[in-house]
Amino acid sequence: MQDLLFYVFAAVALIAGFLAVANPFSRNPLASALFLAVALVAVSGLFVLLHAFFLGAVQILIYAGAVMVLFLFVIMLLDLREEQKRRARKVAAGLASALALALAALISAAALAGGGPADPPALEGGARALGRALFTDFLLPFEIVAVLLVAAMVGVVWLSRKEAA
Amino acid sequence: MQTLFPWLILLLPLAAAALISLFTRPHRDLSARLSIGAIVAGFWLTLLLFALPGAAAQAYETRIPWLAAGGLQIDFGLRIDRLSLLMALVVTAVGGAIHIYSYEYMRGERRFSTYFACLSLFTFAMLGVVFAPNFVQMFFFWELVGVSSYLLIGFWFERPAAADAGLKAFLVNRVGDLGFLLGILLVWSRLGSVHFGELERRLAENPAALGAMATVAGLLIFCGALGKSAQFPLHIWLPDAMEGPTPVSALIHAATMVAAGVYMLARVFFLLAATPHWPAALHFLEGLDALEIIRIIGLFTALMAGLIALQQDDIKRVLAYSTLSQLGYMVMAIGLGQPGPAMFHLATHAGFKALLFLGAGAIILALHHEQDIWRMGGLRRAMPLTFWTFLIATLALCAVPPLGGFYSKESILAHAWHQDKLVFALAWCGSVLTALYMFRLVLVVFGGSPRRPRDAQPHEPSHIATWPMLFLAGLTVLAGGADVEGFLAGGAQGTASLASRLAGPLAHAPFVMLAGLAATGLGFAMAWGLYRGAYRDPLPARWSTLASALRQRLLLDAWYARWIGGSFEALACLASGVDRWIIAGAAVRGVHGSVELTGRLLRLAQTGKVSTYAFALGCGVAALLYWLIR
Amino acid sequence: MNAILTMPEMAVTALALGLLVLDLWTPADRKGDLGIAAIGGLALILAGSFLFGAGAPQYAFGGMYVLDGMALFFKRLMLGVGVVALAAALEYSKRFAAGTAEYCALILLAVSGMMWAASANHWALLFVSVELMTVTFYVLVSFERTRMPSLEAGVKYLILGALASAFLVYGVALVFGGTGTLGFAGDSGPGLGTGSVLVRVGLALVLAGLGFKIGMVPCQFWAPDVYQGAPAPTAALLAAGSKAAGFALLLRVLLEAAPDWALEMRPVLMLIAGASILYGNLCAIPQRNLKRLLGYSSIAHAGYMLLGIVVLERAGAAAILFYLAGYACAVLAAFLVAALAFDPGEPEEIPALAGLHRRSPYLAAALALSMISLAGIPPLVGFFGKFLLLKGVVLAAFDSRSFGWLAGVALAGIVTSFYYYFGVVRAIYWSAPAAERPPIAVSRVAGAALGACLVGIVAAGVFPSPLLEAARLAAGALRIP
Amino acid sequence: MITAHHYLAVAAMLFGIGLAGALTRRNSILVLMSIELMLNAANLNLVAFGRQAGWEQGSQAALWVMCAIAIAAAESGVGLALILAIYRHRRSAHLDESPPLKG
Repeated sequence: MQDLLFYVFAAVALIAGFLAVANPFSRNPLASALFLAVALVAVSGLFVLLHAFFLGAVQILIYAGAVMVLFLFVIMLLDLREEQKRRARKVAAGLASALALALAALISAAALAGGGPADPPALEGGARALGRALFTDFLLPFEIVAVLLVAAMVGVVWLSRKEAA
Repeated sequence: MQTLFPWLILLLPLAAAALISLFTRPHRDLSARLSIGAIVAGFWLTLLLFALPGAAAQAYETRIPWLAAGGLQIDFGLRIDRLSLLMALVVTAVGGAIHIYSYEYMRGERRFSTYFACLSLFTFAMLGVVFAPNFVQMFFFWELVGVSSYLLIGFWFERPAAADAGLKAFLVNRVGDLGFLLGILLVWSRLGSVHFGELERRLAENPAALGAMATVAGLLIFCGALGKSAQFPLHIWLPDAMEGPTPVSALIHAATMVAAGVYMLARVFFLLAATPHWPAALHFLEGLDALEIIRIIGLFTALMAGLIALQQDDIKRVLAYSTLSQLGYMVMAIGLGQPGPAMFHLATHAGFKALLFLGAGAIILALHHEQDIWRMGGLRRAMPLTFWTFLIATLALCAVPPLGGFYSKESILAHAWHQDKLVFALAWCGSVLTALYMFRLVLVVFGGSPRRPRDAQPHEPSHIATWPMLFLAGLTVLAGGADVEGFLAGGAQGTASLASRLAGPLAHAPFVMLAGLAATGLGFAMAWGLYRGAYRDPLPARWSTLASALRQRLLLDAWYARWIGGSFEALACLASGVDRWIIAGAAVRGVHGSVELTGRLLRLAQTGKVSTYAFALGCGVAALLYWLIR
Repeated sequence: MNAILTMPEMAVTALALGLLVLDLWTPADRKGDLGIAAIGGLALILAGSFLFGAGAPQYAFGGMYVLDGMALFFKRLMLGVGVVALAAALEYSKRFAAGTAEYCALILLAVSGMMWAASANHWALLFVSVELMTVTFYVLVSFERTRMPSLEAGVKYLILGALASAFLVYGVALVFGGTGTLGFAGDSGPGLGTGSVLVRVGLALVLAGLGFKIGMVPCQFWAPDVYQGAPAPTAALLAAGSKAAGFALLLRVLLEAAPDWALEMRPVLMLIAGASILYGNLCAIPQRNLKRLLGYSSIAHAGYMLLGIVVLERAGAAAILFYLAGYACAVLAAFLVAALAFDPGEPEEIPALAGLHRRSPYLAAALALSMISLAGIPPLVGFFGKFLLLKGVVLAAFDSRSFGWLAGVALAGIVTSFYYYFGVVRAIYWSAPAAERPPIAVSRVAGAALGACLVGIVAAGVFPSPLLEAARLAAGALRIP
Repeated sequence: MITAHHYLAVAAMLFGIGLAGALTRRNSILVLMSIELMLNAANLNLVAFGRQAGWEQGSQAALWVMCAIAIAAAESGVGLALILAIYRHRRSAHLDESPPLKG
């Protein structure tokens, strides 16, 4: 059952991801954004299969929820009909895709060569262990991320404010 | 006293420069007095040091710790020995005369005070090179000499030619200096010290200490002298540096900057003379040693510059090429393994070449900044004092006894005769050339009838300018009596009687002396035949190809501009052309160097497009990963 | 827990947040005072950082955070850079109608990010501190939102930066897979077993991510565009601070955590160093924009500093620290002048500098000095840094021929760089201005900051001992196995 | 039997797709979305490795992923604000349109 679910989620994530970045049927950015949301949900399914339940929830809440809504909002705010007419230059696109493929192959070759135990131990503890780690050693990165969010907020407010004069 | 005086000699010019630029800039007279006072005081202090009992007898050092971190320990100190004292005397005596002369020459200049501040800064830097006890300190002052000469040569920066000449001098020197720096690093990493005395001791203990890098290190250090002393192929900056005020030319070309290279070679002679050894990669050069290469370069420079000087029409350029030629002799003497004669020639040359430049300055001033020798003529009557001092200097340069130049040059030629007959023969040809171009200059400028506009009434400069000229003329006459070589060799002074020294060349090497005199006579006869009463140069009519080649400086400059794209000669030429290219946007004008072109090609990669950048980044990462996994 | 060790960073962060809060109650005409307060506060923190002695390394947060001599050196450097950048920002922010407080607060946050990075001893702290710095820089680069070049530079920096971050995260994931821990070497965990192919590939991706911060080939493309488009104070902070943080992390990762891997990668690192030197210097020659020229030269300087890494010794690391401090002084001075000498909206063209010595002799002298120091001419500080870096390479050349080539390339690069640095000097002093322009008034704060940089350039060049000793001590704290 | 290798392969492919998108698309919003995909691939890697490494290290990996998600959100927030600001000037979210900064 778990094996089957893995294949389903993996296939959905890859196909939706592909359609998000290179949709042969529609060049509408809205469609891309929706496919990306699907891919993100599928990844969260993979997280759950890896017993990272809390992360699965966070992925859906923050990524598929908040971030994608932001994307959709901006896409609809900007009038992007003009964008759809443009065609990507074929040669450049082909070269870039070949490069991406090569990099992916190199990375997966490395990842698969350095194997681990075939039967992974279960991830125990769940949210309780996470919470304990979060408020001991990991407190520092967590707080820095909080500061980072403040900085990003200040920046976003400044950048999107209309000029007074 | 022995420690205080050298510090004073070194620091007085610095104090003068600082005082002038900080406080006395509006007071022109006071500024000049400060600057002149500093160097004259330095001159007297140097003389006192000579006179102090035992001061000159043995080398000593005074130092304060400057840099100490980890294994690195460098002191800031002064090394006082016969070599540095002699050089300091030359710098302060000739430099002092030029300072005083400047007071008259630059009278009408708007930035009079600034000029003297630069002059003092330059003197400070030069004295720093002279007294430096280690490589690092020497390199510091070496660069400071470069910077302050840049300020002086480009002093009239409103003229584009002056600005470009200053930049060219600076940049060409940097090329040589980088070799010098690499040489210092090599020596340091091999011998573990930068201190001259310590290096000499370590090399004496273990002559093979430099290992396979011995010859390379010597040649890299020679690169520094190549730039500063304007030897082929880095000689191209010196003639252009004539764009500076004439006293600056005198200072830079006679006594100080160009002499620094020869002085440095004499200082580190023990490194050059180390056992020759090449690294495996340069095995095909086995058999050549550093001194041999230095000798060849010096000789070539001497001949080349002498030839080019034959066909120059600008009075200062003739003198510039003559300087190049004489520097070639000095470097050749070093290459013959004889730093003593090289320093002797440096000292005498400093005096008479400065005198020639001051005379040229007086003429230029009298003719309202006319520098073309074919528009002078007949100045013998109008400016008798200038004529006689110029003639004395010319005779000294052509090695006529009993003037100073005779003894120093004969000494070099004699050593050449003993070691290598071919070198001697070529150097002898150089002597003929020297006499030819110098007497050409004298005959055209002072002889014949005036060829200038009628209304011009040239007259002697005021006595503030003539006193330094007389002083230098006196030095030139008397220098023959000085036993510089014996002094440098460490012998007690006054062992040989004056008379026996004066007749020395005749006693030691009569053939060489007679040959040298014959060369001078031959050159003089040729000049007399060709140029007496001439109104224009007869050579272009007779041998047009040769003359035009010489006029275009053997095409060397053009060749540089064309082919050695990476050299700064090309880049300096390019600067304006490239600017025009960018402004015009299209047409490619002028020559471009390969560096410029590569820069331009690389810029094509910088398209301004994020996708290109991201693609290149991805390619880089992919290459990195492939290298790791393969 | 030892959280007290993080006091300097915490104080900088608190200062930034306090500034944002105070901004709410400050009337528009008093915003400048906030900037002064920020400068004062940062200077106080800098002074306070000298209360920490550089003794044995101390750890906090389970070994995630380390305070040793090197971290302390970098923190002081970054605090100093921050003070000067704030002074520039105070002057420059007159160009944006409001936003002084936001700009200053963001600079402070970026500085705090760099300081965290200097103490990172764990991939998580490395990642979040780098991101704090980078995300803040996205905003700082595009802060002049009415000027298109600033926005364009921002979007370029953002996209390439995000791409580099993605490489970095992926690399860390692979390293984690290979070692099973997120800690570096040292007391917090076992050293990275660098035999595994996962770790080796992961580290290569991390190198690409960090290489973006220092602007080395092949991650260098953003530098000229961003330096040109960004506001001058931002560019100053990028050049002096962001590069320093990148080098702090590279030193930790390459020399401390993964020395075996660095040894294996040495040929590639040498290639990267040589390519960076050549690329930066060659491309800088035809430039006419001062900030763009500095962008290219920053690539070349990254290459010079990599020379200190390829020798894989403490002496090389010390040379890098010395060089970074000298580079910071010179480049900060140059960008300060770029912020002051040009009118708002005017592109920073070099020919427009003509006659600067008449408009403001102080600015002209400062820019000339900084150019000469960048070119590496004694007795200024730039010379000594290059001298130390080259010395390491020349020493290594005795063992391996390829180091000889590297030294040759570095020298060729230095020679080439004279040409364009002196082009700037010539433009200042030796070219006729197209039109007479009014003198420039330099405010007291900016003048003092510029003076501090100049004192650094000259003093550390003439008396290099104290700085050299500090750099050597700091590099001594590196735990090179 | 599904092993860690399966997850790693999926992650690598996802990374490749994201990279291809980031390199080929000219619309800046789509480039940002592609980079999100790359970050997700890295996160998936971390979680897969974390499961191997045992629960203590695994929870560290999970926390890392949480930080990464938050940072990615902040990054896209700033990115979108920038795109909006540019759109106000140029009426386009397209990259590489006659860039003034080049050469």
